[in-house]
Amino acid sequence: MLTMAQAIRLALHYGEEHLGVTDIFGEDVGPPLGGVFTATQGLRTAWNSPLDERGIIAHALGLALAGQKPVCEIQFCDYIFNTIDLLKLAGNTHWTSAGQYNANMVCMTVVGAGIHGSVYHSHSFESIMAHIPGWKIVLPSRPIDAYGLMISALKDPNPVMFLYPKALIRTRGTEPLPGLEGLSESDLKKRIDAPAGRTLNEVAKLRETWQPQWPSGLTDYQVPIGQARRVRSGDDLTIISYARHVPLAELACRELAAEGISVDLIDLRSLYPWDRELVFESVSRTGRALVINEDTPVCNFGEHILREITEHCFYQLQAPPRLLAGADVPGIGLNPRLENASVPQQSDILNAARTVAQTVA
Amino acid sequence: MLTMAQAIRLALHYGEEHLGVTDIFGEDVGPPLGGVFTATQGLRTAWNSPLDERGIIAHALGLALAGQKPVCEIQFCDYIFNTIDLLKLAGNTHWTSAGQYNANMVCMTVVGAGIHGSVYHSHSFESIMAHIPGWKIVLPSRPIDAYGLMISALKDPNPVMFLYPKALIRTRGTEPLPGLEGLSESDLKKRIDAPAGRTLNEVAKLRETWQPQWPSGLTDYQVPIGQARRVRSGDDLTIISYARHVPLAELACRELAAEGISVDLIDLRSLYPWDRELVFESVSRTGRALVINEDTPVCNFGEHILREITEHCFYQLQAPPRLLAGADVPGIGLNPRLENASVPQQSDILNAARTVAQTVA
Amino acid sequence: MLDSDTKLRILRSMITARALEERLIMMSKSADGFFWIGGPGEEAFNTCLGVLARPGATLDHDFFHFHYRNSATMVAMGMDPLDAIRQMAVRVTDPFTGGRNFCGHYCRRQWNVVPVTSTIQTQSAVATGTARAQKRHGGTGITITTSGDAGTAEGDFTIGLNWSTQPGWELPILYIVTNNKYGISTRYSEVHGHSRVADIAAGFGIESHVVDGNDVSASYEVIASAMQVVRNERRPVLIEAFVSRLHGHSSSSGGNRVPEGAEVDPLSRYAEQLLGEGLIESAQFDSWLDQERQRMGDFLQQAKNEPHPAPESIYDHIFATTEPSKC
Amino acid sequence: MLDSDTKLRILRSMITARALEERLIMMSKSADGFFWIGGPGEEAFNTCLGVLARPGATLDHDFFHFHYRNSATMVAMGMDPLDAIRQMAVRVTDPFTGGRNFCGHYCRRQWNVVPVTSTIQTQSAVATGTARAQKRHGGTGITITTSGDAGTAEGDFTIGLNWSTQPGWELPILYIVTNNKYGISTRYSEVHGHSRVADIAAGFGIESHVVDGNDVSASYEVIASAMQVVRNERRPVLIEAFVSRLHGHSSSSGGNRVPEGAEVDPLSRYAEQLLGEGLIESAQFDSWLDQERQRMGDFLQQAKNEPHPAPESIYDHIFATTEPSKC
Ligand SMILES: Cc1ncc(C[n+]2csc(CCOP(=O)(O)OP(=O)(O)O)c2C)c(N)n1
Ligand SMILES: Cc1ncc(C[n+]2csc(CCOP(=O)(O)OP(=O)(O)O)c2C)c(N)n1
Ligand SMILES: [Mg+2]
Ligand SMILES: [Mg+2]
Repeated sequence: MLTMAQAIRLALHYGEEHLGVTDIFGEDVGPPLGGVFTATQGLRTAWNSPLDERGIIAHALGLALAGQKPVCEIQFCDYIFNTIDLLKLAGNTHWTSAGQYNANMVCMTVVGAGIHGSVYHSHSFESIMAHIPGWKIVLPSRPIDAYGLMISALKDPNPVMFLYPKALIRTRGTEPLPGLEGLSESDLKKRIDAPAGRTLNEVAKLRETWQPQWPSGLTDYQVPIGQARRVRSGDDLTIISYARHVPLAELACRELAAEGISVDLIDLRSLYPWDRELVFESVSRTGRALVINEDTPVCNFGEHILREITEHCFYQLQAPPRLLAGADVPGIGLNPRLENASVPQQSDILNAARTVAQTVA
Repeated sequence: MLTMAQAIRLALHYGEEHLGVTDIFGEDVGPPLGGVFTATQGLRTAWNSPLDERGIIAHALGLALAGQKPVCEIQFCDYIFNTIDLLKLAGNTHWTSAGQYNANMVCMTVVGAGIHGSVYHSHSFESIMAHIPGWKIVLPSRPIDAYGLMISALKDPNPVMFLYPKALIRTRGTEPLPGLEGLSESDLKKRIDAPAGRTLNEVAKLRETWQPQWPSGLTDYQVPIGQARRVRSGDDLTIISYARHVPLAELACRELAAEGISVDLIDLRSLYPWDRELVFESVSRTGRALVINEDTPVCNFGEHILREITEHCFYQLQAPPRLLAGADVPGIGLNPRLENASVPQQSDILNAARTVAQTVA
Repeated sequence: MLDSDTKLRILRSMITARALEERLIMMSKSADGFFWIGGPGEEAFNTCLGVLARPGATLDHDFFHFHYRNSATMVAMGMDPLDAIRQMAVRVTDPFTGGRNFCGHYCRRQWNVVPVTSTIQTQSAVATGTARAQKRHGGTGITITTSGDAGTAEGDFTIGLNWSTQPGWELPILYIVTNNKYGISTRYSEVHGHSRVADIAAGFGIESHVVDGNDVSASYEVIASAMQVVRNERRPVLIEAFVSRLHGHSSSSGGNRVPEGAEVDPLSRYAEQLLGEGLIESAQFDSWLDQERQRMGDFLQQAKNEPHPAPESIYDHIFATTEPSKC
Repeated sequence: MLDSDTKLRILRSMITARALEERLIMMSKSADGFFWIGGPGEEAFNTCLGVLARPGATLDHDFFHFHYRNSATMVAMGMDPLDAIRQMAVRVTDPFTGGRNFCGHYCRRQWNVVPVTSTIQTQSAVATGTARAQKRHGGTGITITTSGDAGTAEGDFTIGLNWSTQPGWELPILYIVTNNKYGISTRYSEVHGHSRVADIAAGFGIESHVVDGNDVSASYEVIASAMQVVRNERRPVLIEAFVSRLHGHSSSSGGNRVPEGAEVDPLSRYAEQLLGEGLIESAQFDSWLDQERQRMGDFLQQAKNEPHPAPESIYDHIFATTEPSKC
């Protein structure tokens, strides 16, 4: 099965060939590297930008205003925070122009901890991003969703923020990509992973002549923006999560099941808009809700979900709904003891789930 | 009684003379203008910066690292969004340096709608700001609180974001400033308001020789950061608000009282840290909570308060707690019909309060 | 050298622009509008820019990333001043923003006028995107961006310069800085160590010109020749134009009239020149100006009869539902 | 001209710095550390910088806003390499960040070394603040800031230049750009239209110098003379130093070794020079290097025996409770 990096690459390739993508750019996005996480290797329209996030977002907006379809990358979401004003501009372009222009662009960036990234390669961005009107926001936890959400993002005429969890980029999915069911892992790798080398010069040399062998059969398989996925069904507790904490929560659910707690686990996948119907239906049924993410807790996106849940499912709630989020600290420390204490771990999920599931008034 | 602009000016003057303030700077902050909202007129250490918000925040941080005590201004919070990365740096300086450095700085900026400010002079900033760890955040609704919070901010060794509501800058308070009880409005104006002129040249000329006559008797009156104010006491409903919506809510409370709904109205004044004790005490008693502000609703600071309320007062809640916030739109339209539909009005407050107060399970 | 027809056309366009600004200012003082910001004092330069520009809706046309003082350019490009008055009157008929944004915040897709944004100087960086599309497309369409002097202190100014000089991707951008020597109340000379903004462009290897923006002939010539370079050589050029700020920064800055005579009025100056050349007569000029003032008054009456946007329309145009038509 | 003592001091400091980097790289490949980034290839220039700098805790001392490749500067200023190894080993004894941040992210208040931030180039703008304090204070203390070449594309680079040239407030800043011709995988020449970063400084009226940063004598001289100008004339100067990047960008970038001989090794080059001058003998050099390598290995053993930070310590130092002591 393919990795998330491969899935994104394939979707972008499909976008270049079939959906009018004109530019895929950002720091080290073009050859020879093809992105620090390899997501843009071998793409026809990929190019390297100057080291300048403000320039990247502004340039993408300008391209969109000129009717192009750009995909820009911010190398780490940790470095997107100098562009919030520009993201706001992109988000208000359609509205402020009373419908004349749309900022038809996709911005992609990796989020979250889990790779010993220390203070500046562990940030989350979804909470601040969700506060910026005019954008749609997606955040897959599986390769197949990454593909389907990217296709949807490219088809959407609005600015879409494509976040993806850096800790899961190399994890292989368990679902085959529609159209590529016959292709083996190693075949795919041989076809679309750029050749490695021991030195940058060697890498550059090897890749100068390298051409990816894009598999045929790619489809416009979409995950509609706004549609969550029920990962597991259960009756005692609803866990709402996304990104890196979906697989973690899934593991926890197995353990909880053994303890007799049956969890309805929802992977949101889209954060704006998000799947209110599925969440409300579930919480109304279980009466108990736990939201899990790793962003810092004040004005956390989970608080938005919880506010909506409390408003809509108040009379069904049997225990205080809870947020399990990152610690309220200015950074993720590099030492693993610090990182583990700062973002929810398996044991934190189990404890929080037990608390919410077992509270009796 | 004095205005908020005067209160801030007096507090900054006190800071220059007694609290070691070394620099008060920003766009048009120095002479001749003394700030587009007059808050920095006549101050000894005030100077004009280049038109460059990133430079302003970075410079303030640098001054703080060198042991100075800077107060910088961003002319409108609408223009602070290109500096979020720098605000994050200021907020993590103490932590990342393991306690070696502190970013001993104050940043002030006006927030909110209410002056026909259109798309770019009506933004709120508290929700994104509250998501940035390492800062304290204050937001007064009255001149006296503005004074007391500014003194507290200047005494605090940490970065403090001093937000103030642009719609209330010229409103006179009803409480005299400690130490200035004897001074009449017109005397104060004569002493500390810079002379006006018909042209910029005239203004500049007049002010070249002008010196404020700072009143003696100023004290270090403080409003402790983190301490809310109970504006009215009541038993049926808790309204938690701040800034421009405090006086609006106060008016609404009178009307509600006439209808037989008695409201506990809390002006938070500090958003980080905020007064959890007072809020929880009140909501535990009333069983009903309404948070009012004008920021957009997704990842709104009110959702943070509501999440905490729901967690801590769950079993006392008698109705779904509610958020009355700005509309989820990319901007505030200039036409008053648009602005009024976008930020909570008096009638919205009444409706929301009635709903929360009268809901029965 | 400008021919007589063009001279007259420029003069009349300047008159219209001035009369429009006067009306907008009056509206900001009456109950007919709110905040005013605009370009009285920049008519000479900005009119020439509009006369020489090529508005339209394709990559072969020019793209405009304007400062908020470009009314004269819009007028010269053919804008009906009624539309600007509608915007000032915040009517739903404001074709630029539907009553949502301040005056001077133009946006017209048919002319490639992208939204004027209040965020100072972001346009310098955004402009590189439309220019890249034009560079790739070929042809002679260019991107034009204007800004004030103070705003060049923002990093976005040099970001634009840098992105438009990428090797192999030198971009067809005409950068214009209208230097009125002030940012609100702060003098250029107080916060800029370099006496010419143009010097900064030179550091990036960008050709630059300085011009007296109150001089129609000089402005016309420098714009025309710069445009020729940008159009044909597909590389950036910067013009720094020194202009007046006849009504101060805006309606809300302390003391907004400048003292009589303290700054050159480009309109009177040009009128006097054409009088001297015998191209117009004094009475003619006065009557043109009167007519335009009258017309703006009539437009206001018309705009006032047009509907306000509906409260619930705040939810319109948050998200587009279809792809935009291609350039 | 450097005297023999200084030459030997520089060489030995370079050896220490190299041995330290080698050890840090090894740690990034073993279980003893995580991500590595640092400065092998920059020892010649960075050591001279450290030798000439004046670390200390007052405004009369220099302030340092470092790039993440300044280990050699820290070593030359007297840093015990053990401290860098503690940081790489993420021990609580890491005196810079307490096991919180990456290697190379120094911070030492006693030396005015402000926190190295991962956010590329923000230091250029922040540096203006410490420099303003020094300008006001008087004396000869200066602010020194270093960065890479690619990072100069950020607006913050010119923001720094602009703020350090305000009329009457020209700031005592020594800007240093170590140009290794790459930002991670992207060649300087691919994304910069100006062949010298120094050209940009010139646009702001800032004196600038270009130097071969692999040449000790040239680097020493240009730093010494630039410092003299900055210290005494209280105005900014920029040095662009061309340096090598001997171990690629970092431990995590694809292909991080450069091919043998593709880039100048400043350490071997300097050793050969001093051999040629008869100042050292080959065996002496080898034994110094061996000793230092051995010492770094011992340091690692020591660091490994030191405690990890406690999980609950993440809540320490979020807010300061007392005012910092004044500079
Ligand atoms: C990013 C940003 N910061 C601050 C402001 C507030 N502001 C509006 S106009 C202005 C001065 C602009 O001066 P300049 O660039 O010289 O243009 P001018 O108005 O003189 O034409 C300022 C500070 C803004 N609109 N945007
Ligand atoms: C603002 C920001 N954007 C992106 C990055 C990711 N990043 C780390 S180092 C680097 C390249 C820096 O190149 P250069 O400035 O030349 O310094 P060098 O590493 O070559 O010394 C990038 C893109 C970052 N750390 N900060
Ligand atoms: Mg100006
Ligand atoms: Mg480099």
